[in-house]
Parts: sequence; structure tokens; C-alpha cells
Amino acid sequence: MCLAVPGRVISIEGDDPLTRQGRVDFGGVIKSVNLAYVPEVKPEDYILVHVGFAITVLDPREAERVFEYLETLQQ
Amino acid sequence: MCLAVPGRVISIEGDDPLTRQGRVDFGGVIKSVNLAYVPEVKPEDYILVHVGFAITVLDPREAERVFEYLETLQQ
Amino acid sequence: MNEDSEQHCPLSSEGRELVKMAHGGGGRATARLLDSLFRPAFDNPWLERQHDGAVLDMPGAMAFTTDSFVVRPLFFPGSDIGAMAVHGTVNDIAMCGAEPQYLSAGFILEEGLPLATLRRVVDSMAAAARETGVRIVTGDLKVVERGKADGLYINTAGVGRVVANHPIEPGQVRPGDRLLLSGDIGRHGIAVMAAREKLDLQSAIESDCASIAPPVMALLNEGIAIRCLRDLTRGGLASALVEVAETAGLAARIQEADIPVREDISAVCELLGLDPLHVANEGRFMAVVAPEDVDRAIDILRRHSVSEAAVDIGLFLEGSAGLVTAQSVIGGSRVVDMLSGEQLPRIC
Amino acid sequence: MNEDSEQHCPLSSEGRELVKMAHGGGGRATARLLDSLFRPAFDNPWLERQHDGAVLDMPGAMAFTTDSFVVRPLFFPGSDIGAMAVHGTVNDIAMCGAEPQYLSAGFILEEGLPLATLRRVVDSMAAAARETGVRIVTGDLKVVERGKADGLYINTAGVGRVVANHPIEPGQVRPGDRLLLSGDIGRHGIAVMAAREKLDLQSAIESDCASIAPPVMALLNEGIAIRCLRDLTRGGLASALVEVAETAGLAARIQEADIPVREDISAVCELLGLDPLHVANEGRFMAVVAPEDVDRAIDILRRHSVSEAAVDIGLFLEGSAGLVTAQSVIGGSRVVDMLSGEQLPRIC
Amino acid sequence: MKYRDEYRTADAARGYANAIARITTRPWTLMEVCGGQTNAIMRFGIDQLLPKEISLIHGPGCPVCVTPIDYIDKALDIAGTPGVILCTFGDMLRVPGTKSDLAAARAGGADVRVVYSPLEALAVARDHPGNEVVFFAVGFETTAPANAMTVYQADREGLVNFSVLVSQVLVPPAICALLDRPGNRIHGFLAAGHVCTITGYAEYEPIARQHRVPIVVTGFEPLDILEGVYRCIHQLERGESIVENQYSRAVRRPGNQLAQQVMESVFQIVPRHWRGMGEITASGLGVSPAYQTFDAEARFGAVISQDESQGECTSGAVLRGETRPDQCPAFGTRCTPEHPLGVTMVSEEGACAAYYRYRRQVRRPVE
Amino acid sequence: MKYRDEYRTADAARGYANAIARITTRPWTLMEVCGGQTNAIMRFGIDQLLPKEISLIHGPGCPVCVTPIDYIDKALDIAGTPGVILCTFGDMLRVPGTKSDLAAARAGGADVRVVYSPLEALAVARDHPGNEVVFFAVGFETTAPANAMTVYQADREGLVNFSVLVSQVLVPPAICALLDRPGNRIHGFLAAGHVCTITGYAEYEPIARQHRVPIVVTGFEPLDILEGVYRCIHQLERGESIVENQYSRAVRRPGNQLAQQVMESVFQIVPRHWRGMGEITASGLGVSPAYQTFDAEARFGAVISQDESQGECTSGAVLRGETRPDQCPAFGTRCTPEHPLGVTMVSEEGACAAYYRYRRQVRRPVE
Ligand code: SF4
Ligand code: SF4
Ligand SMILES: [Mg+2]
Ligand SMILES: [Mg+2]
Ligand SMILES: [Mg+2]
Ligand SMILES: [Mg+2]
Ligand SMILES: [Mg+2]
Ligand SMILES: [Mg+2]
Ligand SMILES: [Mg+2]
Ligand SMILES: [Mg+2]
Ligand SMILES: [Mg+2]
Ligand SMILES: [Mg+2]
Repeated sequence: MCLAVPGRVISIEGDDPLTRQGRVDFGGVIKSVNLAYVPEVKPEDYILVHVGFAITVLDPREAERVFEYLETLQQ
Repeated sequence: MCLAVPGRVISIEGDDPLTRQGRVDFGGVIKSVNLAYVPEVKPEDYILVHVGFAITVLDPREAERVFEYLETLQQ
Repeated sequence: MNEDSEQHCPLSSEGRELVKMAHGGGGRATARLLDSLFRPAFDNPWLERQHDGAVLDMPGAMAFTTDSFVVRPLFFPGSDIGAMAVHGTVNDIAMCGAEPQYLSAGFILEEGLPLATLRRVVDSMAAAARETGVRIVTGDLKVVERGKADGLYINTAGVGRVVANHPIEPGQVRPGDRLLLSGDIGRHGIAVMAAREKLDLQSAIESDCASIAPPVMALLNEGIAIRCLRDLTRGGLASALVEVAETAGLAARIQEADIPVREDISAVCELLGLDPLHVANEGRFMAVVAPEDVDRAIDILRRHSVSEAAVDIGLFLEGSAGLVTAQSVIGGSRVVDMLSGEQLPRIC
Repeated sequence: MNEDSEQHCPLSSEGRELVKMAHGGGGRATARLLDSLFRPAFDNPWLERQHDGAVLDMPGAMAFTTDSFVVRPLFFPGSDIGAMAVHGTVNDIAMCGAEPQYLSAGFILEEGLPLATLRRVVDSMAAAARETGVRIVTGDLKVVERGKADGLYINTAGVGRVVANHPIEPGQVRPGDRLLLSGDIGRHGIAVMAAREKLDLQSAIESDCASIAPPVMALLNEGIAIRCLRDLTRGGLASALVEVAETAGLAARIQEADIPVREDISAVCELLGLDPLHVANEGRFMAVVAPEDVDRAIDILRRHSVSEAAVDIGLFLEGSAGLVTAQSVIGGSRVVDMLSGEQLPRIC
Repeated sequence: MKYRDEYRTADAARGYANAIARITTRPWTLMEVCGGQTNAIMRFGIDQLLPKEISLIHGPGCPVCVTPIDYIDKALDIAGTPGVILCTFGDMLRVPGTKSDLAAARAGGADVRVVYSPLEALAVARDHPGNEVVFFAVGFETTAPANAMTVYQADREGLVNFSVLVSQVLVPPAICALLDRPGNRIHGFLAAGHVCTITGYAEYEPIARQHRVPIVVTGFEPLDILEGVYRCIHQLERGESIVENQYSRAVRRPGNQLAQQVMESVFQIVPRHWRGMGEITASGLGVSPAYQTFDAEARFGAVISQDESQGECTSGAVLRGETRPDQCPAFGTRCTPEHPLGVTMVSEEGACAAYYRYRRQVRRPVE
Repeated sequence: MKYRDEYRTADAARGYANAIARITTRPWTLMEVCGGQTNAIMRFGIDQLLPKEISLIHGPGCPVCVTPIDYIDKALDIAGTPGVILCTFGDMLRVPGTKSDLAAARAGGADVRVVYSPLEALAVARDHPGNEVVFFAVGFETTAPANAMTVYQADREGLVNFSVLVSQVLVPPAICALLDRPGNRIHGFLAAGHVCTITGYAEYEPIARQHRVPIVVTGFEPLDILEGVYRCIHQLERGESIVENQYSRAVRRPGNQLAQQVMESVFQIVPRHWRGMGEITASGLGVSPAYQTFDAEARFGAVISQDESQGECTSGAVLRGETRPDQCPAFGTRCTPEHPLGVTMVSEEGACAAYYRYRRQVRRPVE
């Protein structure tokens, strides 16, 4: 369930926290995404998008963990 | 104006004088026609039909007059 | 339906105009649209000839033609959209002086069409193809959303071997050539209209939909000097005749008293304010033949059931291109024109 | 839409079923409908071969094919319905190993279509025809009531001279034959979907709509041992490949890592839950060639811009008929199936 | 078909033509009031059988032609209102309003439906209770009883979503108006037989008397028209001016009184503007006060009268019988049924259309 | 694409696979809760990289699959109501109700529209004030905040023609229900990463503790799933049972609290029936009293529970992880995506569909 796709926030528009929109880049395709649930997001952040809503901001540091962990296992 | 076509009444249905319908034969094609305006009509009569309504009953005797009149002219 | 653009230099009168039913009526508006838009855009000698199909210079010369079928209702007395889609293209091939051989079939189906209906249509096509000896050898199937079609639409294209050893097209018509009509007119259009409109007509009128290839092949095989052939579909005899006369650069004259129209067809035309000469047929054609071949041609036609009531109805003459006149039953004379606008019931 | 009749012995499962979008999806439901209904009804060896078009035994052997085009919107990034209608049929002729020569065009116009729109479409067709060297030699025009079409529909049929000196069709495929793909996939389908759905996507994605005849003619002229050709339209690479494998009675194996998919196409597929292997193309084809000719074939393909990114993506094998497996990017293996149902955005 | 084919025979037509020729001694101008008669004259070439001395000129007897543009514009307006279904006779579909016509409106998305009978419009209203259904009720006295019946029945059934946009006209006031025009050159009238099935012809008697003009109630078949012409010429040559009833198989002097009753209860006589003739007192019908709620003008606003501007179109004079269509400089070139400049070219019954269809020499349209 | 392609490399996948093989000493059965994970496993062949000792079984984590047939029937019912526009995710279109499905209803004339985002349904309601617009709101916790937002905004805007048919489900109660079943054989869970972006994973900690079962919050890419498996096996081999967060780039322990707030204000926790599992206490969401007017069940009548009858379909057991799809006798023969017997074959995410798409050997459908 719950297809969610990572995208890079290019810009943010709107003041109303409920309808704040981000222009988000998915591999070169730009789509408007509702940012109501990620008030902390800023341009250049990556977010996960589900049914038109950002549901979380991706943490670039944590994103490396799967590789680091694998390295520890392989040592 | 006022396309009106002669047809032969085959049968008559309905009691309501406003919606009394006749099945009318036009050269072999049967169509329902509103008979509200020709209460005197009976089966086998010919009527003139305009926009789905019978507007008059044709008089078979008078129908010959055009030929009789021509004959008098030609004598 | 929102695309529009003026950048492609639309004809002056064409700017914001909308396609109307009349453009598809097979009459003048259709002719004008073809003249002003399609023919210049595609610009090739075959389209210039304005014939029913293209006679292609290929080894063994073949005819190639197409038609789309959008009739409503899908089934009507005497025929259905499937048989029509086969006969229509078969007839257009025959009109090129060719023997119909292979058809393509493209279906556009409306979401929600019962499969049983589709099967009936397809079965009917198959039967018509068997009966006329053509093979449906390639096809395509599309489905559009409900409300984006009217049950189903069918396109057929067809090819066939050219049998005639001389060109058969309007350009071949000469003054003095006679005009033969293969039978009574108006049955298809009236059968469909009676089935479609809420006209509440009960009749024994059936579409004349049929293949006219057999008598045409017979005329060719027996060496009749055919100048031109034209099946009398949308727009009726009048539109086909005017179109041929215009392309041939000749006038034509017909005798209305000689044109067979069944009494019931004539009655419905009176009721609805239509001219039988404008009503569609699907199993009738006109053949323009050299005057010396008229009697033989009529004999041959009358041997085939589909043209057993063939008659000579008039001739071509020097005169204004496309000016067709008819002698009326009382001896007066009038101009016969293409159908203008859509065919609608009128009150006056 | 009310006609139905059970008297024509509908297949058991077919009784009251309705045509759904899936029937036109180009995938399994389409294949089943063709198998169960059209092919038995028309019943001839050409349809049995299940090829893109019919290779006819006429003097000089010609290919004859048809397609209807019902795309929405009419104009979309990279192409439009008019160019598609030409390229689609040109490509199907090429897929028969024939040189596209003549097209027919049947138009179904919706009442209310702006003439300017029609002109744009017709101009685009004419341009595409010029560019690909085919002539549109016969045509037809119908108008249907507003709400009975979607702007306009076009059918094209086409014929062309067969160039190949051996049959090109699924039945020719042998175990060990290689599968070449002419370029990256998914552009047409995604370009149209992005333009159509209210998905609010901004992208540089353009349809790949183009004629693929030039590289095909080059392969033929240089004597490449082509077993089968197939353009990858509705239903995508997966559907075409499964269909060919089924008809050939073979299995096939492809490497997903070798299949070019642009990053933006891939991203939209992720967003909408689509598999790029199921997405439509209009300028891509697969060529099955003898293993010894693979390198030469790729060289030839890469000389033409429309196939400059051609790659070898797999091969045919003995095995269950139609079983296509793909090695995933991480080395696992999966079955590749035809598109099932319509292509809709999904949330899970 | 009985009562049709026998009136179309060449022999009898020649007989009447000869009889007419025999009695005609000098030029006479007759007006056939009804467009249906104009059409028959053109279609059968009846005029070609007549001596040169006789000119047939074409009257205002086409309800499509005389309906003022204001009503077309109103119908377009109503058709463009969301939720409205406009029902109309096929004849009205291509009549140009100021900016558009109903066929174009339909192409543009309006729900415009062609009906064969007014009763169909009533059925549409029954079938679409959620829509306003408006019937565009045009016609002369022949059609008025049928149109009136829809209102009568709608009232009986309590159909609240039905109304009529009424553009009904009456023939006798128009005849009087024509006769009253300065320079009038009409010597006799063929009155419209089908109108008279409803109205009878008593009303024509004072007109004939006062204006000293023969009036022959005439049918629509070739022999009817020829007999009508004969009777008219016969009177003229003898200096008579009475009403005769050529169409006695269909028309009685009192007309159809039941039809008159329904018509008079639903409608009331009103002044009406006629194309080409301006306003004529008591020449039209409007919805009577008792049925006011069924008046589309009450629901959608009244029709607003505009100035008639015709450009180069001379259809006003054509409708008044002052000029023949083929005398119009635009006829057959800039004005054709596909691109009509005037309403007389649009209506199938319009004199210009009849001339174009049946009489024009082919002149190529100017591009 | 960043955050996707790097988690799909063959080398790293092999690395994890080797690491898993190294530490696995005996058979373990893990359940991936989410259908998205099932799909990734099948599509990439992840299970083929694992040692034979490890069985992956597929959880109930497809909202389409677990939506009771009663809701499908209700949606069909509503879609068939004149004037209603039913908006739904594409996933629901082919899910069979008792007699039909929404695709067939649309083919039969119902106005059923596929939306990509719940906000589109709201836009449809704005654009069609004359229609009732109903959004069929299905989903797990991931989708609930987005669905809740439509109600929240509809209320703010005063959109009176909008309502939601809610079939929302919650994951943790379902996990507990599975663990509580007699004969349960699940040793560890890969929890659904996207659900946890919203809910966080604090709620999973007591479950892991009480049921002594490791739970690893796991992402959806091949490397995520492999790492999740590794961590689970690692715990199992060491006898541990804690919650770990493999998907730390996306999931934080408290989850998305803003999303939780909106979800909790619009929805309230209710008991819910799950396909294959029966009713589970506090496992679903319904419209909260404050937003009752937006509840489609209030407008169109409540969903009526029916007895679940599945015929030969074993999807209940599949959803409970008790049987594999390819062990079902109908699989791939009488049951295919074109003719599904059970919902797990319909949903693109359903375990039977995933097996069919990616794993079946070609068996010809039985005619
Ligand atoms: S021909 Fe045309 S322009 Fe001339 S009077 Fe008639 S309608 Fe008017
Ligand atoms: S394969 Fe089909 S019948 Fe068997 S469990 Fe899955 S859905 Fe049910
Ligand atoms: Mg044709
Ligand atoms: Mg044709
Ligand atoms: Mg033809
Ligand atoms: Mg095709
Ligand atoms: Mg008339
Ligand atoms: Mg094709
Ligand atoms: Mg194709
Ligand atoms: Mg193809
Ligand atoms: Mg045609
Ligand atoms: Mg998914």
C-alpha cells in the first residue's frame, strides 16, 4: 500500500498552512504537492509524496545508513 | 407553410377527446395521429395531417370537383 | 474540443466557424469542406479526380477505398451497421471498376456497449463478407469512454483488382451519355430515419443495403462502355449526380417520372418534407454509359436481383457544369441540387 | 446502446458483460476479445497469423493495414492525432516488411469541433505524409452529434509494397533469436497521460511519435535475417513481446537493466504506479533477428536517428509459450505479463 | 397516394394551362400567399405552363421567414441558458439570429432538439422534470391549434417545467397590409388552403369586397394551384372580386371550430412585427392571460424588438412581393442556402430558397 | 532518481543477501505487512536472493484487499444514485462487489471518476455544485491524513455537496490480531515504512515486547527490504524482539504529528471488519461526530455488513499469511487478474496479483 515517491522541493508557494504548495522535482518532472503536513520543509529538501501530499521530509544523513550498515556487515 | 399530408384512418383509439389517436395509413406507412380536432372522423375517412394533428376530414365528393370543373372548361 | 488556433491561416469564412451536421450531410457543405480543406492539404492527383476510391498504379492495378459507418440505430429494418460497413466499401470498390477482394475493419467501441450487440454486428459483417466474397484481412479495435461515441463506429477500407480496361470516373463522361439508375430510391435513408427518429412510423420499409458488385462486374465483363459509376449513398441521387456533372464539366437532364420511388417511401418523404432525390441509399448506383450501350446495359442489370428495376433516367449535355435539371411529372422543369444542410423533419 | 440479443450463442462468460476500457487497453482483455469473437467470426488465415497487417498474395505482394486513432487531447507534446494517424499506419506497414506507399483516411468529427482545429490536424497529417513519403489517396468524412465523439477520430488504412523476400511474422521466430529494441520506451504514453489527466505535471516529455520505416527498410535492404517486427504501441513492450512469444510458441527472457527508460518517464511511472513496460510508444519497435545478425542489425539501426539508441535486450527460448521473464536490476527474476485492465493512476 | 397523385397528372395540368391561356387577355399579377404553394410552383414548374401575361409573386406565407430576428435571438438566448432544452421544428434550425443560429448553438453545446410534432416537446418535458423545456411555437393558423394544444395539456397535467416561446402569425391582417401598401400591384390572391382548414374563409370575404380583389382558397397540388389560378384570372377578366373555395375537399367556410376554440382559449390576438413589413395590428398570437405561466417570455424575459437591418438583402421586398428573388444582386452568388444572407434563403419554403433550388442557373458562388 | 536508484544496485543487494545467509541458522518466517513491499519483493525477485530457510509471507497491508465487500457494494449503490459523482482511487475500480464493480458501473452509465489525489475529488465538488460528490476514502494511516484533509477543507469552504465514504484501516491492531490467532507462525515483521512516516513506531514497541516478536520498520526499495530482513533475522537469531527503524531517512519515532492531529480531528477510531480476518476492535477510522455531515453513510445510508462468502477463494488465508497464493487451487487458472475470484487478485498490490504478475509459470486459463 501507500505508494510514496521521493522528490526535491524547488520552491514553495502560499501562506495558508493548509494549502501551501511546493513545486517538486521528480527526476525532471515538476508537480505541485500539498505541503500542509511538512511545515518544516525548505527548498532543496527531499520529501516523500503520497496522493499529492508530502508525508515526510527525507533525512540525507540517515539515507546513507543502509550503505554504512552494509559496510559494517561486510567487514 | 403548413405541410399537410392526406392519410386514411384505419382505426381510432381512446375516449379522451383531447388525446384520441388514430392509426392512419399514408401510402402504406402507418402513423399515430392526434384526432382531437376532428371529432367527426370515422375509420376509412381520409384526413389531412399537420405536425401530428388531423386538421380536417377530406370530402370525397368535393375531391372530384377539380376534375369535373376541368371537364366543364374543356367542353 | 477546446483547441483552436488561428495561426494556420484558416480560410477567411472559416475562422471561428464550427463543424455542423451539415458538413457531414454528403451535400454541398461536405463538398465545400473537401474542396477548401482536405484536397488542398493532401494535394495529389487521385483526390483531384474526386472518385469513390483511388485506382493505384500498382502491378495488376488495384482499387483502395475507405468509409466510416456511424449509423443510429445500429440495427434497422433490412440491415445493420455491420452489413453496411461491408457493403459500403465493397460498393465503392465496384464503383472504381474493380472486383472487391480484401477489407480492413477498424472498430471504435463505446464503453458500455453490450458484447452481445458487438457480436451481432461482427457476425453480420462476417456474413456480408462471405456473401460478397471479400475477406476482412486486417483490423483494429479502440474503446472510448461512455458518451464519446454512439454504441460503435466502424471504418472499413478495401482493395480490389481493377477489372475495367479503361478509366471509370467523372472525367470520362461525354455529352449524350445516358444515365442509368439501378432501382428505386430512398429506402435506406427512410428505413433508418423511421427507426431512429421518434416519428412513430410503422412500415414495411427496409434498407436496400446490398452489394452492387455483381451487376457491375457483369457490365464490365460484357464490355459495356461505362464512363462513370457512383453509388447513391448519403446525399442521395441528387448529390451524386450533381457532383459527377460538376466534375465532368457538363449539365444533365433527368425525367422525374422515370425515377422509381415506392409509394411508402414517397409518403414518408411527404410527411417529413424531404425530397426522395436527397435520401440515402446503400444498394443503388448510377451508371453513365455510352448511348449505344444503353439497351444492352439495362438488359444486363435487370438480370441481377439487386438491379432488376434498372432504368434509363436521363442524359448528360453540354451546359453549365453541374447544372442538373429535372422534368417534373406535369411537364415543368426545375433545377436539381445537392442536399443542403441536414435532413430534418420539417413542418413547412 | 439498448440492443442486445442472446440468440447468437454468446460465449458463456460473455452473456451480459459490457465492453470496458480494458477491452481497448491492448493487453489481455483485448487479446481475449480478438481470440473469442473477431477471429472466429472472420475466420481466415491472415487473421490467424496475428500480425500487424495482412500480406496479400497479389501481383507484387502488398501489405494492407488499418488503425483508428482516438487520442485525447488531440494535440500533445511532441505530436498530435493527425501525425499519429499517419505514423501509426506507416509503422504497421513497415512492420510487415513492406514499404509504406498509400493511405486512406476516415474522419469521424464531433459536431462542434472548431474547423481551425480540424485544419491543424489535417495539416499535420499532410506534413507527416510528405515526410514519410506516403500519399493519402482516399478518404471519408462523417459528423456525429455533439457528445457522440471526442473532438474527432481518425482511421487510416494503408498499403505498401512488400520488400522482404521472406515472411516476417511471429511464426518465424526460433529459439536463440535475439530481441532488439529500437530505443527508450514510454514517452508517448506518458506525454499523452501528462497532457490529459489532471495530474498537473510539468515536464519536457514529448511523444516519440515518428515513422520507423527508414531503419526497417535499411535492415531489409542490407539483408538482415529479420524474423519478426512489432511496433510497441498500446500495451507497451510487455504486451507486444508476450503476444509474439505466445504466437511463436516460445518463451523469452529480457534484461531489465538493458531497457532504456528516461529518468523523467521512470519518475512519472513511479508517481502513478505504472510499469514502463506497459506504457505506449508510437515510434519504437522490436525486431527479432537471427543471433548471427545482431551486431550488424544494431549498427544499421543506430545509423537512423529514430533508432539511434537501439539495444539488444534479450532472446527467445524453448519454454512455455508466451512466458516472458525479466532479470531485475538486482539480479532476481520475474514474469513479464501483458497489461491487464486500463492504465490508471494508483495509490498503492 | 390517394388525394395526391391524381392531382399531379400531366394531362390535366395541360388542360388547366390551356384553359388559363384561353381566357387570359392581359397581364395579371397573382400572389400565392403560402410558401408551400411557392414551393410546389417551383418544384413542378407550374409557372412555366402559364401564359407570359401571368406573374406569380410570392407572399409572406412562410412562418419561418416572417419570424422577426428578435425571436430567433430570444430562442438562442433561452437555448443557451443552463438546464434548458429548447424544442423546435426542423425548419427553425438554420434561421440566422443576430450572431448565430440554433444549429450552431447546438454545435456549441446547447440542448436543442428537433421535433416533428409539438406533442413531442411535451413528452420531452415529462421525461426531463429537472429541466426547463421550452417549445419554440412558430406558425400560421394551421399550426396554432397544435401548438395551443401543448399548453392546454401541460396545464391539465400540471407540467410546471414547460413553456412556449410564441411567434404565431395570422394571414388576413398581412394580406390587408400588403393591399394597403402604396404601389401595391397584386391583382388577386391564392389564399393558403391549409390555413383555411382551420380558419375557414368568411374572414376573407370583406377583404375581397373592400379591396376589390379576387381571393381563391387554394390547395397545394399542381392541379389545385392551376385551378386556383384559373379561377382568379376568370374573376379578374370578368371584373369580379369574390372569395372562391378551390380547396373544397379540405376547407369549409366556417373552418375547424373546435381548433379555433382551443387556439382562442390558449392564445390571444396581439400586434406583431413581420419581417419586411413592420408591425401589423392584430396580426399575431400571444399567450392569453389564463395561461400566462406557460409563456416562455414570462420565464426568460420578454423578446426585445430591434431595428431590422438587412444589409444588401432585399428579402423585405421579396416578402412583400415587390421583387423576385432572382432580381436580388446577391442571389445565388453571395447568398446561397449554405451562406444565406436573408431568411427567405434559409427556410426551405422561403421564396429565395425555392428559386435557388429549382430555378437558378448555376452561377458559381463568389469566394 | 535520487533516493531510489541507489537502493536498487545489484552489488549491495548481493552484499545484504550474503550477510543474511551468513547469520541464518534455521527456518524463519517473516511477514512484510505492506502490499507495496510484497510487490517490490516479487518485482525485483528479492526472495530469490534469500536463503531457503527464510520464508516471506504477505500481510494484510493492501487497503484495497481488506476493504469489506459491504463498502464496495455501498460505493456501487451510491454511484448508481442519479446525480452522484463518485470519486475513487484507480485501485478501487475493479474490486468486485457482490454483483458488479465500479468499472462496470461506469460502463453502465454511473459517473465514476478516478482521482490521483483526494484534493481532486474536492475540486470536482466545487466544479459541480448541482451534484452530490462522494469520495471513496480508503487507505491505511499513510492515506488517512490526505483523505481527512478533504473533509477539513470542505468544512472550511462550506462545500455542502461533498461527502466521504470512509473505509480507513489501522495497521497495529491487525498485527495484534494476526499474532493472537491460534497457530500463528510469524516470527518477525517488516512494518510498513510509509504508514510509520505518519504514525511513528512507538505504538509497535509494546507489541514487539508483549508478543516477543521483532518488528523492523522497513522501506520499499530492494536494499531497504533486504536490510529489514537482515535486522529481523539478526534479532531472531539472538532471541531479541525489539522495534528497529530501518527506514530512518523517512520515519521518526513520533511520526508526523501534524498529520496525526488532522486525522484525529476528522476521524475517530472505530471497530472494523477486515476481509479474511473478521472484525477487529479499534482497527478502523470513521468520520468523527464533529464532521458527521460529511459522512456519506449519513447521506446515503449506512454500510450494511454481510456474511463473507468466498467460494473456493482462499484469499482470507492469504491475507492472514496462512497460505501462499500459488497454493490456491484456482490460482492462475480459474482466477486471473482478468477474472479475479478474490480481492487479492484484483488489487495491483494484492498478494495473488503480485504472484500472478511476477511469479506464475504460464498456465493457460481454463475456458
Ligand atoms: S437572395 Fe438572399 S440576399 Fe437576396 S433577397 Fe433572397 S435572402 Fe436576401
Ligand atoms: S488465487 Fe484467486 S481464488 Fe485463490 S486466493 Fe487468490 S484471489 Fe482467491
Ligand atoms: Mg469510400
Ligand atoms: Mg461510400
Ligand atoms: Mg460511394
Ligand atoms: Mg491496431
Ligand atoms: Mg413546405
Ligand atoms: Mg494496424
Ligand atoms: Mg498499430
Ligand atoms: Mg502495430
Ligand atoms: Mg465515403
Ligand atoms: Mg503499490
